[in-house]
Amino acid sequence: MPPLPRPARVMNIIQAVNDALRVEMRRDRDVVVLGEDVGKFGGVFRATQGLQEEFGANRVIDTPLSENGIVGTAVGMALYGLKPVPEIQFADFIFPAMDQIVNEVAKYRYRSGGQYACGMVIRAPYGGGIRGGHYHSQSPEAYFVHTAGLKVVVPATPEDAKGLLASAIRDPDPVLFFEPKRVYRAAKGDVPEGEYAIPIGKAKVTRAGHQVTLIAWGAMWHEADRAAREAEKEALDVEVLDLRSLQPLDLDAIVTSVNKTGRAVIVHEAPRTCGFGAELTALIQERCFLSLEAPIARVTGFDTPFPYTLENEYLPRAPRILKALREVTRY
Amino acid sequence: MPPLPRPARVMNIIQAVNDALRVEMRRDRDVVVLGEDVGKFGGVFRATQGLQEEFGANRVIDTPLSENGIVGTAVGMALYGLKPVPEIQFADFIFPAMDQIVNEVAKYRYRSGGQYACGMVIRAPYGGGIRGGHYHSQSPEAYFVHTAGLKVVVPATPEDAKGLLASAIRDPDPVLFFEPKRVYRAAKGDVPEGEYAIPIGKAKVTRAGHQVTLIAWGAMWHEADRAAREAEKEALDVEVLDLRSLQPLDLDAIVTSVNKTGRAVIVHEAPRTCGFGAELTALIQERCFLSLEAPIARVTGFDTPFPYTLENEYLPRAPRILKALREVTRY
Amino acid sequence: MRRERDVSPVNRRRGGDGAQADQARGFDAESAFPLRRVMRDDGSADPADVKLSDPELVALYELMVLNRMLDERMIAMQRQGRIGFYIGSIGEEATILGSARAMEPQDWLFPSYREHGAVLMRGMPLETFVCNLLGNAGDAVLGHQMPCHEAWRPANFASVSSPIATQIPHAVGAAWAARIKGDDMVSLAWFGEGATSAADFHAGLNFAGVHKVPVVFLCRNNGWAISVPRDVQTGSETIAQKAIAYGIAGERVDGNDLLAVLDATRRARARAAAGEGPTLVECVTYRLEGHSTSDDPRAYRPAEVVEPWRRKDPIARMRAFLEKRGLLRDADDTRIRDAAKHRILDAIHAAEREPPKPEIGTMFEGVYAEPLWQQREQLARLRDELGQPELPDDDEDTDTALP
Amino acid sequence: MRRERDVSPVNRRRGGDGAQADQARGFDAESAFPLRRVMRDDGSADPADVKLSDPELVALYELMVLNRMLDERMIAMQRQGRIGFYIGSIGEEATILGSARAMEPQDWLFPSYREHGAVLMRGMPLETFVCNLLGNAGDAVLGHQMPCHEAWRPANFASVSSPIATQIPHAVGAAWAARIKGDDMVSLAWFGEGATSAADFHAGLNFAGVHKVPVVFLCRNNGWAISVPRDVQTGSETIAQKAIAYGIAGERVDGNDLLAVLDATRRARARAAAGEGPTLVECVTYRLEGHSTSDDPRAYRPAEVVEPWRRKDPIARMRAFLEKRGLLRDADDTRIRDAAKHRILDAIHAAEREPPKPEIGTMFEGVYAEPLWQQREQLARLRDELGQPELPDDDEDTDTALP
Ligand SMILES: Cc1ncc(C[n+]2csc(CCOP(=O)(O)OP(=O)(O)O)c2C)c(N)n1
Ligand SMILES: Cc1ncc(C[n+]2csc(CCOP(=O)(O)OP(=O)(O)O)c2C)c(N)n1
Ligand SMILES: [Mg+2]
Ligand SMILES: [Mg+2]
Repeated sequence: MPPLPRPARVMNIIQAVNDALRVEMRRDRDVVVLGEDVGKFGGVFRATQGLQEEFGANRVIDTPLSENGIVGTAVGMALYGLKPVPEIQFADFIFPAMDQIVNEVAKYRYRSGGQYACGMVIRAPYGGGIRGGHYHSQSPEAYFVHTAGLKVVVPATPEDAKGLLASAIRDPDPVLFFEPKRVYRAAKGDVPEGEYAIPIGKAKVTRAGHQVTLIAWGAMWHEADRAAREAEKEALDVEVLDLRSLQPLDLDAIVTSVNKTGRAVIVHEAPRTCGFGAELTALIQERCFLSLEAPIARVTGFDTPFPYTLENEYLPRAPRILKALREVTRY
Repeated sequence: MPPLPRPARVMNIIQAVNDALRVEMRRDRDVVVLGEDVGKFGGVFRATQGLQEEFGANRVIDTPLSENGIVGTAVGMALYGLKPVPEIQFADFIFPAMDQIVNEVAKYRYRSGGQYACGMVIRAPYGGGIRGGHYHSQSPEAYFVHTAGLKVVVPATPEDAKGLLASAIRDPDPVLFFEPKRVYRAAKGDVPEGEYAIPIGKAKVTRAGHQVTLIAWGAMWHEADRAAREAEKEALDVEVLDLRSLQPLDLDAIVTSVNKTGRAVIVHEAPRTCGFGAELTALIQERCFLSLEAPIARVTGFDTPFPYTLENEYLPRAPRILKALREVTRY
Repeated sequence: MRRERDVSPVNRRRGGDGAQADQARGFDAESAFPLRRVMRDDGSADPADVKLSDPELVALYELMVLNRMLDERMIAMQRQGRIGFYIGSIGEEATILGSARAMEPQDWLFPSYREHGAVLMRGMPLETFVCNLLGNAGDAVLGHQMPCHEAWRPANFASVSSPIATQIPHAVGAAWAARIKGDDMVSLAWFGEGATSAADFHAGLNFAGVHKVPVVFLCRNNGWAISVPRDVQTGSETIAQKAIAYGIAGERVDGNDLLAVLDATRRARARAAAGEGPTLVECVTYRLEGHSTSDDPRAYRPAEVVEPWRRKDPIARMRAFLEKRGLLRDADDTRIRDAAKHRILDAIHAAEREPPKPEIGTMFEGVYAEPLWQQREQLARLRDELGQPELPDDDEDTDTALP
Repeated sequence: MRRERDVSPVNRRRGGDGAQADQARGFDAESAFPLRRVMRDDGSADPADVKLSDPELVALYELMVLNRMLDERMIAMQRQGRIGFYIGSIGEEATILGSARAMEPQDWLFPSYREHGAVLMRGMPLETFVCNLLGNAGDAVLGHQMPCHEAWRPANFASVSSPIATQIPHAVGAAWAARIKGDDMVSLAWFGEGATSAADFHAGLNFAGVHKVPVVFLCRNNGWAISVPRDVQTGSETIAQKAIAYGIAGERVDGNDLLAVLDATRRARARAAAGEGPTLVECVTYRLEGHSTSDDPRAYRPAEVVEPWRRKDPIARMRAFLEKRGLLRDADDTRIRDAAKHRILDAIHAAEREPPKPEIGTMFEGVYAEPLWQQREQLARLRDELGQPELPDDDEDTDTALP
């Protein structure tokens, strides 16, 4: 990767999210943040820390405990011309807001024939790995990818967290922004200072290879990367894609890679059945049918709620990914 | 099909649903029905007509306008030992109950280590074709198939509506029972009288063929059937599967058929991206990779909300299915 | 301002018991939220209570008549199969128009699905409204929604949604946004008494109560939620008293008294604008007809219970009021009705001249600001498919009408 | 039964204004829902108000002590890394144990996540509870849930869920089911004041109000929802007054007064059992510690605001009460604390002897009554995979603690 064109600072993902919010709020007075505990406390993960001090309680709002209220209120704000960034404390708690998201946020522009727009960024920490059991570990991205009208973005690194969140805030459409809390603090890296945006909808080839394409996003990208590094020791040459955005989807990048490798393994934490891996599989076999030399494999969470004690067994970690890589290449 | 073993009566789907509810309520005093307008009125589609007269307002309950209240109350009833059959007036209005369904109904047995069971049947008319626009036409089955802990059943015919609903009511697990309202009255057929149950989890080969497997469920099975009949005129020999149950899924039936035909077309009304067709495609290419002679095709609703005026253009009707059948067989 | 006891059967006390007395000592719904009226049943009113000019009063009456005649005509058109569906406001015109009239032009209005009179009052062309009913090429929402699901940005009239109560937090958010931006704007949300059971009612009023958001919550308590009567909807004696749960102001008015509704909404707007927070205004009115054209109320509601309410018709009351003030004579009324009829017929004719279907590409418009590759691909393929000879239309397969 | 003004800072009136006076004439929260107490601050009480026998009173005190010491020990264990998480009830013992004590054995209890004292009172072995904290092979919920998310069927104690307020309609449904079956059963739902903002609170109380379901809604108003103070949660002066929105009974009691809580809950249970419908009981108490072991309240709550509440400690009050009645001397208290300590230590030791992880197959148990092919296949493959040499554990990758 070429050197970054501007001063950068080492940040973790929480700091990068915080920085993106701060920079975008300075840039655009219409950006407001709302949610449970986001104000004075700065969020239970501290992602909004210091924002209320800087921007006031008018723009960084502590709400009552009601996710439908948070998103429903954000709709009204968006219609009137603000750019709300509601936080759902954990992605697991997004479901009380499901009606507002599926039936209102996603459809408002469409149903008004384009008279109104409903741009907002719904941020939520998602995924397992912090010993949170099934109410602090869910990965609900597929529900939202299935809902036309929404964009779904999932960064894996601090730089992407900042750049993609900034773009999401500037985007005219509603964006679900899922933050991989498992690596909230563990993933560290250089992040450009000041205004910085990365276009939504471009996957990143984080490792070039020619034998098999390994597709992941969010926290699982780290496992995928780890598995690819292990695979190298076995002389297995893996190309790794970090999708970064599930909707819009960078299908070209996927098709290009799979047409080259002829094999694909997809990793996600969410339960397998009807997860986003299913859609990717369907698209790949539609577009790369004649290139495919093995069935596309999915390494995913199981079709169970997310367990507490056995979470390391549940998560599709590197060893399971590695096994799938071997199977797919030996097919 | 062999002649039915018992006296049968011609019914449409609404009558079959009504009959199943009545028979099961007679059979088991613990079965109760609750929902908006289900009591005195008998439901806006009249599916619960006459039940309050027969079983009283104690067992056929008109509730306030709150889907989370309906499902949440049903959870308590189920825990205590009743078998509630909540009605959601339209599947489009299930989202206010999403948290109760995803986080409570689906997880209650699991999270209590099996100490409690939460069996219930959530009935909802679903799908387009009645000029209902995007709030009276949605097909949300994929959201629920993605949620471990739930079963999802979708009948296409009156006989199945009765037999499967009876089984759903007797099932120990929570079942989402989506009724194809487009053919609520149009689909007519012989339905056995009295107690009658069809096991959940068995697909039905409604037409044998050897060139291509056509998979559908609910209202779209009727379009699939129509397309298959049209295809016959073109000497295209189509095997049609009515899935009837999406979870549990009769994967054996699918694999057997596709291994024979080498080709598959899947039809559903829901938007394509992350619809259940994606999962079916993923499973088929996993299990039938070496038999496949063409990419699996999906003929589905578009990635938009369900439109009002252009609903006939939106729905994956027979002509679109036929085109896909031709393409897949000529691949 | 008179206060009378509400004797509506649907708002009757649901049985007294010891617990109730114990419950809220000192709280009595009737005295806390008396039913406010301006016009007596016979249309007489204390002149001091009338705060509109004579031409304004007549103009409101004209709108009431237009609204009623539009509903009647559209119900007939639906029966003739010329439109697919209709949902109107027969009996609730005073509630809808009185409250709409109290708001300022810069205010935002969040409708449920019966407030067509309000959007017309604020300038939506009647022809455009009829195009929405037809879902044709002239429809401002591109045929995307069912009839009666209009949106009209020029009047700050939000988009009608079928899911009940969702507009309530939207109204809160918009008003909050205006306050953040420093704009003098109050928003108003309309909803039925059935909507008060929904999650979004609770969230909206609670958020607004905590943050003193400048919003007016206007409940059309029309006695019914489809087949469910008011007393099966909630155990509270009045809807207004639900304000207490949120620490906000509440009022209860005769919803068939346009002047009382106007006054109450003006008071509520003034409170909101003054930073005193939201008000829940309960307008006690009645749904005289079926829920919508898909409904047949005979299945759950005997005609007798409706009868007393027919005698309280808000348009008759307004007419009597104007007559008593010498503002309306029989001839005027005939003229007003004729004018309304012609406006409606003209609008229908103009609307029916538009192509019956929007262009196929509109189906993919507005899902996102710019279509993604999925929408582009799917549209391209659909255009291709439609170029092919179609199988005969199979509409005969389906006979289920929308309820 | 004394009534005193609530002077808690979090329940203070949020500014008076004209609108408020206009709002609910005749309604005054303080007089409608006076704060009921039995014990004075110094522990003295009118003997006529004490409705338990001496041994019962002492037993309740013993439980309070056990509950407190358990919480303290478990918070320490979490700091030592021996359990992953803990959420307790320090300061709220009177509310939880007083209300639990008012219910009958056949009643069903629907906890939020602080009512561990209640399930222990009803017979869950302490060792089994500790196994839940460890998520080990002895955990009655198979390690499926986080610590403090117990369920205990033998005591009709429902399963703790993290999502706020979901248990409220469950309590309604269970009580309704009992009535349908003709059983004499009243259910009770516990929840915090933050939960009153949630959709399921609204639905549960409304359904119960319409159908007079025999249920007790017990709100632990502990002043905080994580970092959000009571007056940012809702604009109403009291939680009890929310009962008015549903036409149900409401009561407000000093939640640090075990006898007052017990009395109020008994009255509520009696009302419910008599067919008079549900009651919303607000117990005014205080969360003396962080929200959970993941929380650090210093980030949002100065120590000073907690101080006055430390002086109202419910255990100290109960102790003073017992001392005044001659039921407790210093030596007794020492004995009680020693006994509690040993019970806790024994339970920990016993629990820690269980295998630290449930068998791998348990991960797929209870998703359905019988596993589907997906669970069977996935388990088989996992067993196969685990047979393979594992890569080194990568837990060092992740350092995010649960808030
Ligand atoms: C969330 C949701 N649930 C159910 C429905 C079906 N439905 C449409 S209108 C209606 C009754 C609404 O009653 P009310 O709020 O009193 O309004 P009214 O029709 O009387 O004006 C119902 C149940 C819906 N539209 N949305
Ligand atoms: C639906 C939902 N949203 C958010 C959360 C995160 N959360 C956990 S506890 C809590 C505060 C609850 O406050 P309260 O109801 O007063 O109960 P307390 O903790 O004070 O006993 C929040 C916001 C959650 N668990 N569920
Ligand atoms: Mg109504
Ligand atoms: Mg609290």
